[in-house]
Amino acid sequence: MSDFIALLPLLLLTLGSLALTLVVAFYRQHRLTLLATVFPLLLCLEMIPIAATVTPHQVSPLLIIDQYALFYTGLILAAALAVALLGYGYLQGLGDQPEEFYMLLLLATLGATVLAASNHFISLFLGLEILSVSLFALLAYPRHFRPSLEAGVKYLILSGASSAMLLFGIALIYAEMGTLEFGHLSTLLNRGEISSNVFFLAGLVFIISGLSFKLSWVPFHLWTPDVYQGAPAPVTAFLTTVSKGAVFALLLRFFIQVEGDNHHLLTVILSLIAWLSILVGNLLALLQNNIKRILAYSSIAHLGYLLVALLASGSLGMEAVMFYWVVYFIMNLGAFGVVTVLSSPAQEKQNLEDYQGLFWHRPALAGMFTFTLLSLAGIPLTAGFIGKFYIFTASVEAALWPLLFTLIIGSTLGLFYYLRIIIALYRLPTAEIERVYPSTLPLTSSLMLALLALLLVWWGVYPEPLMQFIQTVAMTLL
Amino acid sequence: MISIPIEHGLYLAAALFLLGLMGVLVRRNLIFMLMSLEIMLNATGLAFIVAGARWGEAEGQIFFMLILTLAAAEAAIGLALILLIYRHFGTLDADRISEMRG
Amino acid sequence: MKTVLASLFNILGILGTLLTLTALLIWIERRLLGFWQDRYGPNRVGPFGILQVVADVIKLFTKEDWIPPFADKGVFILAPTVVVITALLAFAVIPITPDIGIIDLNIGLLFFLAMSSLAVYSVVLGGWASNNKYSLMGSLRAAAQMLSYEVFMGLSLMGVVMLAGSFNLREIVAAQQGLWFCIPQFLGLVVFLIAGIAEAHRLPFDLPEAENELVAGFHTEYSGMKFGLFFVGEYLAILLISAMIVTLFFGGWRGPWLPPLVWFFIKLSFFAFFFILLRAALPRPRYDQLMAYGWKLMLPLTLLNLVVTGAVVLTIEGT
Amino acid sequence: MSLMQSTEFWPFVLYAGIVLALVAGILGLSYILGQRHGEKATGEPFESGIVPVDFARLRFSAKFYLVAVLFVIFDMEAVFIFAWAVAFRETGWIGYGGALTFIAILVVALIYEWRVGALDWQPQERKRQTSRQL
Amino acid sequence: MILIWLLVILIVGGVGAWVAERQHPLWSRIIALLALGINFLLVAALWLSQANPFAIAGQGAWLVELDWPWIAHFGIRFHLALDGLSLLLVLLACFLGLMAVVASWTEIQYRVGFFHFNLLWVLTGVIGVFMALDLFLFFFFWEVMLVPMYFLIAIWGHERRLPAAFKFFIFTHSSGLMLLVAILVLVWTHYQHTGVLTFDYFDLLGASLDPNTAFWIALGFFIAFTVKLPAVPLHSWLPDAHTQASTGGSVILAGVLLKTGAYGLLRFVVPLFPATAFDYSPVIMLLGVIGILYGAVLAFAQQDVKRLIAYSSISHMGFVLLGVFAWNPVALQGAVMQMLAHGISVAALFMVAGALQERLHTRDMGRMGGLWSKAPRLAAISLFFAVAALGLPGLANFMGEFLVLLGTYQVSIAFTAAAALGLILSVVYALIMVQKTLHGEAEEQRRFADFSTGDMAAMGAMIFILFWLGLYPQPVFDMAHPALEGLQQWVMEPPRQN
Repeated sequence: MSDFIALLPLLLLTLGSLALTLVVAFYRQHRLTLLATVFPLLLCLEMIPIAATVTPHQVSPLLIIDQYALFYTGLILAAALAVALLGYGYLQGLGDQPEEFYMLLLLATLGATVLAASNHFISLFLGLEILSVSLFALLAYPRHFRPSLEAGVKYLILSGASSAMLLFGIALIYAEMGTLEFGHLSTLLNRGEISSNVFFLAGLVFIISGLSFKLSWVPFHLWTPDVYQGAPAPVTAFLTTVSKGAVFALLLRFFIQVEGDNHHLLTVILSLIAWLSILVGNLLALLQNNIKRILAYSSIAHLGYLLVALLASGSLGMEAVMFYWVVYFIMNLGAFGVVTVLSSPAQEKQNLEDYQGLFWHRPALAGMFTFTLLSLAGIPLTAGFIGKFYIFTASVEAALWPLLFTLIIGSTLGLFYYLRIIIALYRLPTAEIERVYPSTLPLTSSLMLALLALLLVWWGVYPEPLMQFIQTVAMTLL
Repeated sequence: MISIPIEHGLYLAAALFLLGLMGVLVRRNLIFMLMSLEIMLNATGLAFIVAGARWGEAEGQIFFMLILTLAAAEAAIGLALILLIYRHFGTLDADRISEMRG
Repeated sequence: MKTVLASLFNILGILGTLLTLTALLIWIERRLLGFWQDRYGPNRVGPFGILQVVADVIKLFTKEDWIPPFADKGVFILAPTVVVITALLAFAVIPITPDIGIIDLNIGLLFFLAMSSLAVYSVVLGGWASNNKYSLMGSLRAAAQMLSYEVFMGLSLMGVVMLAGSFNLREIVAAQQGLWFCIPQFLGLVVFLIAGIAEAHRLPFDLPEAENELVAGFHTEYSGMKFGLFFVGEYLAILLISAMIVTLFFGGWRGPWLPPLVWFFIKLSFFAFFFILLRAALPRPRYDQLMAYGWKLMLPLTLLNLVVTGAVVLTIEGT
Repeated sequence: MSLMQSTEFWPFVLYAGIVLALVAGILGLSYILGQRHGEKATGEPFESGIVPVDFARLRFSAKFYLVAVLFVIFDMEAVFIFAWAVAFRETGWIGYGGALTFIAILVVALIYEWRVGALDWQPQERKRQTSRQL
Repeated sequence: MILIWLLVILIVGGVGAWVAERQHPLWSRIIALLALGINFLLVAALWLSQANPFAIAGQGAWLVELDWPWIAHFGIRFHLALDGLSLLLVLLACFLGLMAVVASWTEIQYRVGFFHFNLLWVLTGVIGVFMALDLFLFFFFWEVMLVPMYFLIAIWGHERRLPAAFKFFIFTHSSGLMLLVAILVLVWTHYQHTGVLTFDYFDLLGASLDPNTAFWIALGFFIAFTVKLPAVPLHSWLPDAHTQASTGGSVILAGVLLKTGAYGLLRFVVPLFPATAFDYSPVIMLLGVIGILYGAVLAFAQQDVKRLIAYSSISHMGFVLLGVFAWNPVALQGAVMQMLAHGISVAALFMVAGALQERLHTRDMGRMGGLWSKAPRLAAISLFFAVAALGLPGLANFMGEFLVLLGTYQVSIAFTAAAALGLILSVVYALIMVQKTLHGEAEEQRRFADFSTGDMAAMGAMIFILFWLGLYPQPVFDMAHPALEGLQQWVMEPPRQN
């Protein structure tokens, strides 16, 4: 019985996506579809506290429902909710069949939640692939537009290759260790005799490479800008938050279980990746003129920051990771949310010129965007600052000086391109811009953006409650 | 039954995997890239079968079935996408459909 | 323990019998059709025209071995062989009597399914390699039809597998000691029967080669013995499906008084004749009806069959 | 009644070899025995006597792709049911529940495809009546 | 509670000014004036409410304090307090804020509400910096200043405003990150020694650090503050930012923002790391002297009047650096006085420059000239502030520079001499400015408006203050004294005499 209680969010999400499928099959209507998407998501969010009463709970060897998993589940569900609400207006511009988008969205969310709760390679694989396969379709969803198709097929092939790498790594580890359970793996590792084995290490490297791809860490980042640019804006929002968040949650759990900080090779590789991601992400972002590409590179850099927090390990590192994820979700949903509400599938507003003088037309929207960008840059009064502060603190505690130094350089470089966007927002508008903005925003999108902005401020000024909460969650993981 | 050392199986899988990887990296035709992808996935499937055989557990085979499913799903979506791409771009050359630059 | 000699005898016997039966079946079909349609059928060559088939074979062998210059030669030659080879190989797992049978695979059923899946290639490759519009259309139709019906052909047999608890055809026959599976798995039988006809693209499901729209469908460009192989393959498929039905649903060789081999042949003949009767009696459906029939009726029925079978078995056995 | 418990593999290999040889023999024989012609229209594709237009590589309906994709997906699903079917006595009611869920999901997908029209092959399919207000 | 009100009034005022623009731009200006005025009066009242406002000594350094829990997880508290030093600087900030509003009255005609919003929020950050006693909170306000200031430059600045704003932001933010890391290392070292996780100023004052760590932490603090100050190698953002900002922006930037750097040095660098500070004080004082001379020489070479003033700022802030690291009562008083005097005079100079630019549409001194004939009031006031800037005895600037030199003399004669040379140079550039703008032939014969009464009132207030500080500085000394004394008690060893 407690199995069921623990699984409630996941089960309801599954049921919800089935129900949504039927709804779409019988009453094809956009607004109704949105409702049928939002309702199960809200319901699942409601279930999280109930599921939390039985944590930690291992459901079969595959899934573990603990506070950590529920934390990410909540985050993912909320992000999916935001994407659905933000995407509503965007999809109205699609012309035909916007409904399946929501089905795929729910499925991808389901995959992400499975990933967050998985404690076993099989559930890892299942979650990851439910997520990825849904994403392929989501990315190419506006199927009459060439950029989407290009993005979809690029992601499909590269993501497929990375999945194969991940799988090969798992196979190697399985061949060597004879188990697919993280927990069992760690007990085997604690005996200490196998960890230097070539197959095992190769497997580990393969796994890290595969996951790095999904997290678009350098040097596995090459797909990122193109896919971000070509994908429909709400999907980009989803990709950058939910997909990466879930994979990272999994990686962190895996890292803790195999006690990654004891594997020198692993930490060296990850440090190198973090170092490269921060620098390359920030440097390449400087060269872009396309907002989605800028945000793509910025997300590479931010994932690098998160990796620094992961490497800092310890309870503070874990807290920093979780806090930063919350902030990262809000910031990126906000940023891509703005892009989403201004765009339609036929006309993605993504060039810097499209945003020139936005402030003088839509001050609230531009203000919100500014705020989000400042948060991405880590300026005080925004939650992004607290997040960065957390990471700084964690890396000071762990004495990761070179990485810390890289963080500073990265943050400074980051300013250049965030400020470029902000400047564009406040420039005097060019004449033709006025007519290309949508006349009104859908209520759902406006409310969602306002909420995101509010959260950024609230947690930027008074983060204590969130910190307390995250601390209790992090305690259960370690 | 004849028993084959586990390493041989893994080496074979690794060779296949590399073959597929090279295909993905080198080929420029989307169909071939997709096929190379399937080769990679099947190579991992083989690796799982070998590994499962070593431990005498069904997990390897279960994983193989799951991988097959993934391969099928990926092929399904991949082919649909390729079809659309052919319709819109008139080519399957990966370099020529790559229009985004930055 | 059987001796090597017995095995050899088995192999050659089965192969020879199969080929003979195929030839016989062709003759029987023409005679039966003639009978039902109130005409004679072949009656000149040999007694009752029984040597007609031999004459046909000789004719086919001496026809021009034509490979169209516009065809993909390798594939063009390969395609007709596939259908014959897969059908013949599939027979290897069928237990004809307790003593006769080529191999006792514990995944016998899966092997059969695999072979019947491969048969699709024959049609697709043949049609594609011919480089002819009729051929291509026919082969596409055939592929779509066979694929559609293949989905639930496998599933329809899972009821049998659940009852027997094995993929091994001998064990399945053994499990039918008390009760032939045609009773508890009647639905499965019906579905499998229909799927089998579609797989063999026999009338009334011969849309891929529908003469009046597609000339001869995927084998429009084939002639001589390559056409002969397609032709033989079709009759082998009839025999194969009949044999599978007998094995899976009608207790294989089981039966009172008569020896197992005789029982097996009686049952086999019954179904072979049944297929011929179907050809004579039924009209050809429209293509969209055919596809809809498969996906919208047969597949749900199959799934229902599985669910019910599972529930019933678990309830009865009380596990 | 004794079961033939031969798990030996060689008879099958032999059988397969004979089958291959047989088929090759038939083709070879027909190649040797066959006649040769070289007339004017021998090298033309058969199109009921009409001179062919265009190549045979025509673009055909996407339905065919669709059915292939559906097949791939459903056939993979079938594999899982196969696995359950052979082991369903061991897994008992729990396994049954799992399979039931699996089949239910399958059915939902099927219903969806049905409603969406993926299973319809009528050439002039009447348009779906569902409203699609934007 | 008064401390939180100081912040809240500005924050709310800022939002109010932005919103009020919809009614009429005038409302924005009035709201900004009101908010700053109320703040100014509140602080002034606080000063006057002391038992003996002009003889404050002996009461303990801290006048008001506010200590709320904030982020308990990191031991961060919302800790504000005001001592004499802070009070003077807050007062200065509010006053110059008022001046900036006045200076923008006619100049800013574009997005007036948003301008005042940014103005008030910069001042919020500045005042917060002056009051914060929690290092995290300090950093928080330190960074809060940046964004609105950035907007002030980037939106309402002159022709090359974007690069200038960029440069400003990058310099200050990246140095700010070093500050953050330094703070964190300090806090963490303290945590490892004592097991107490706190960002509180007082707790950290006594932190025991090994010299090596202390050096690196101190360096982080030092760089952040000297960028703002600015000291010579890190000054290159300043001329651009000052030149390109609008008048109001320049007033805030030069008059107030630079003081936060000096304040940081005074409040944090030396007391937290006395040993390190004094080990390196000769080097730092050398930097100060270089700044004085370098600023003066470059000011001398400018054609652009605002650029000239900007370089003169570098020169003047060099005195502050010198005074702080001389670290004796006289020098410290001098530094404080120099901060106030420079704040007022440079603000006034920028206002004059702004007025000139508004009228002549150029900042090129080569194209000015003959102001005496055209706008006598403007010219007179320009002359006054130019003279004030060059340190005419009797005015505040002289008092500040003189005290700094006096204090430095006790430490190093060589530095004193060199700094005094800077004074002479300042005479040269100030007179050149006067010469080029006021005298000579007017290029255009078209007359233009002289200072209005409102302008004159503002200018008059500043003139008054400069006179007051120059002639009767005792109240300021009294005010600052306990605070400086309090700071000095943390210094273990006196600066080396050489």
